[in-house]
Amino acid sequence: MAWTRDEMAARAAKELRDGFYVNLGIGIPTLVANYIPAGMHVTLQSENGMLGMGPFPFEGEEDADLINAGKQTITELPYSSYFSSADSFAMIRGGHIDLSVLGAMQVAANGDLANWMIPGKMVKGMGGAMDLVAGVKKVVVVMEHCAVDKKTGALEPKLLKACNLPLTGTRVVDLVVTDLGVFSIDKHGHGKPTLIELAPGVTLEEIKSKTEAEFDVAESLFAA
Amino acid sequence: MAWTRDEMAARAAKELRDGFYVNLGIGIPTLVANYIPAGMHVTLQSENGMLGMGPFPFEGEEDADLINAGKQTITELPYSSYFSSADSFAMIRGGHIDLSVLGAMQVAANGDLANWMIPGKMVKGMGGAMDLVAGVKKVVVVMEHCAVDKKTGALEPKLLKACNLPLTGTRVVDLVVTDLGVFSIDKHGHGKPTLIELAPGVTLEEIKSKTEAEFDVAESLFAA
Amino acid sequence: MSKKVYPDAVAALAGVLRDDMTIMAGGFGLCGIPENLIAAIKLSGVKGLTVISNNAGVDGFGLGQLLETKQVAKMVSSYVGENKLFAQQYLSGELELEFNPQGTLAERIRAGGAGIPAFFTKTGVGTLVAEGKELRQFDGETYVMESWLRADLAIVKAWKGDTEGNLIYRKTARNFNPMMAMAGKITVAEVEQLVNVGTIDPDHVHTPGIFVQRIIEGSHEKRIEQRTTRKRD
Amino acid sequence: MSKKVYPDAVAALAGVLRDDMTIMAGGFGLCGIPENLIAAIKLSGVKGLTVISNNAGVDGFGLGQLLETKQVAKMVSSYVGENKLFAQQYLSGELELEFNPQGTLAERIRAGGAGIPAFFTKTGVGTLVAEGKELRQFDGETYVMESWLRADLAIVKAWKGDTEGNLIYRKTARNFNPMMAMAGKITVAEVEQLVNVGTIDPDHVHTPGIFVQRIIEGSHEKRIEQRTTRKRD
Repeated sequence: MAWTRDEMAARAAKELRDGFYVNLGIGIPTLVANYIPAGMHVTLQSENGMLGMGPFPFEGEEDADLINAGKQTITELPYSSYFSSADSFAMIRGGHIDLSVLGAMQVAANGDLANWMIPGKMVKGMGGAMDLVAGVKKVVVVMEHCAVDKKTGALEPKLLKACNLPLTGTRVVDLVVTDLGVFSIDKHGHGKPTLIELAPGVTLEEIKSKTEAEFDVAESLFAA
Repeated sequence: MAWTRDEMAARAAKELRDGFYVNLGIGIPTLVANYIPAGMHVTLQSENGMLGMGPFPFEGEEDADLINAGKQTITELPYSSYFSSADSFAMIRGGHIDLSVLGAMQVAANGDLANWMIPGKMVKGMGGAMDLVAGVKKVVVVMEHCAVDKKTGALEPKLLKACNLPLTGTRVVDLVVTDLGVFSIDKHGHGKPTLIELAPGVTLEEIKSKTEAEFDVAESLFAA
Repeated sequence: MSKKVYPDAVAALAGVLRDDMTIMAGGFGLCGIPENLIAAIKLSGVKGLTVISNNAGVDGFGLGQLLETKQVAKMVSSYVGENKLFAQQYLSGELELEFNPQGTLAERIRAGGAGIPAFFTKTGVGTLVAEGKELRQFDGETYVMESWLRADLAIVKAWKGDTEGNLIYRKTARNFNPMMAMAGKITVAEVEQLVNVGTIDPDHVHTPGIFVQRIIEGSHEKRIEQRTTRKRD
Repeated sequence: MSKKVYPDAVAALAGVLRDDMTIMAGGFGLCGIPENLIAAIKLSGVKGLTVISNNAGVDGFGLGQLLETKQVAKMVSSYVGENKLFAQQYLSGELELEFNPQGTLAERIRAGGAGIPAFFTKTGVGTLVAEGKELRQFDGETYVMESWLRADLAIVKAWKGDTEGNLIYRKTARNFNPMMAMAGKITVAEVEQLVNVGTIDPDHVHTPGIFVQRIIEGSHEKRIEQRTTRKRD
């Protein structure tokens, strides 16, 4: 049985470590905040200029001056700090953020990432995604394993030999969490991705059939 | 009769305009602050990270955390602000300071300035001088017209055809105030400096004999 | 009254606006945008503007208002997803668009204010963003050269400002405002509270007054784009 | 107690110091220098240091102490005029020296923290500082390319800091400290007052805690270099 969105977020949350500074993208990545283990201290960065992002406000307590990068109203924490966009991206570009979790349209075997543009469609812009993948120490992608063609209903693999959409970054992804399993990426080398986990009930055959990229399978999976 | 240090400072102060942001160097330039006309609002910048520099503190009220670029204890004003060295020089380099007044060892006819290094002597460093002359909108040099050779007592002109000391900046000086007179510099062009004022009692012959650079004489001086 | 203080947005922009000029406008989404100054630009009817702003407002609010009146010829932004009119004008060729990664945009603006004509960044290497730009290796990694951005006019929004133009921002409404204040030939600030000098602690100033040539106090709608809340337990 | 808080300077530098490392030290003159951490480096006996600091202290105080013990192999500074021992060691060839214009030094350090390997500046063009460096024209003016500076360790001094490493500086004691905090692989901060989280207003934080790995509270002599005063009327 494939993982739900929440289960995918929970799996991504296993990459967190005590003391980490983390940037979470919009969508499933945002859910990762719900799975920070009790007792673990993780500080969330919002690239519009905040460290120490708190939960959504109680109704009636929204503050127009306090939003996250998804433009949602949020709250502050006792250890929060605010800064300008230049300082925020100095932090990101300078390699001070430990982990970024974000969504993707496509990931290639070498860690290339496409998540901002579909040619021919109206383009909304890359926002901070290119800066995040270029600057953050570790990049985790959380995405559905396949896209569904809206016309034909056909499944289109998203973990590819090479991306065919315009890139957000080259050789930037370290780990891919999908609803079917988890792949580690050899972004600095020439090795294939390695399937290191399977969602419960998902077979190797199923995931192979739904993946365009060639990949190795971790020994631990054979043992299981 | 040649101008005193205070008279030189007072002459430099005539370059101030209401609303100016100004950086004053160490020595005679510091005295310029004493000649800001009453009713004129001038904000002094200190490149170690302050706008709105106030006068020296009263005895017993010195604050070790509040110094100017000459490391002297100073005070703040109601409209002061503090910032980092990076922000301070962003301000300077970015062309936001209207006027800088500083001392010099040598100035050349084209506006080249040497004021930081005598080869063979112990070198103290350029501090912020190179940034100031490169970034500030208008640069006024205040200096003795000649140096005195300590061994021979001979007078050595400081306004030269070309500097022979290592430069602080090329084509950066707009105006030179000495104890003998005032020269405007055509730093963006190929014209000679123009003598625009003479200290009282100083003759054209005297200033010519003490100046290596060729210079024009403003018509207003003939009229006088 | 200080010479920097103007009675309202229209007065503060008098003599500054002209067709085809480049304007930087602070804010992220609708957070920290100079509402009054945008309204005054709309009122002025000035046309052919190049607007540098992280976003383009929403339909009918923020910079969206200047799209309605077709005053904008070109936007330099990182994300314009919340604006249907924008899409329409862009697809019909009425509006030019230059996308910058958000961090590159922020740094280009800072560079403009700081006198740095170009710098190198890893962001965008190997993507459309780097096409036609100089690439260079440093310590074995590839970087792309990006140039500064400056503007004829910067309009920014702060929480408090004093009569000398010292500004402090509130929470995430700071965003692009401090850099834009540095990068405008003329910078006009609007604040929620205009205070006397001596009110703001000099250690708390975010934008020193040197960067602000004109300042007004205004009232602000401060519309919320995505009102997200949680339930009380 | 937060994991960032250490009992004293010696403890905070344990496991961090090694011979021949590069250390950035905050401060301008004797203003805003990390007195306790400098003393702990002296105590450690670590040698062959490259020290990046605007100044070199004075004889017997500040970084001057590390010159006495000959622990410094190279200084990167903009001005070292107040230190006789420095002159002696430099002229005898014991000490290497790299002068940077103060603004270039500050910007190189910021670039190191901000992931910018190189940038262009007008400062120093046509002088010794630009020799051997790449020159380039932008908009008809000549600029020189300068590279980033980073350090194995940055030691900084703030006024207040909380247990998460959020720092605020006081008056002109801010100077080089914020950029150095960004540019150190490890940054250790010493503060006059260590406070609990929630004490510092998030809008007033100068250095966000992400840049500070270790923090101590210390007492500070805060020696004044040039005591200048005026008479009461």
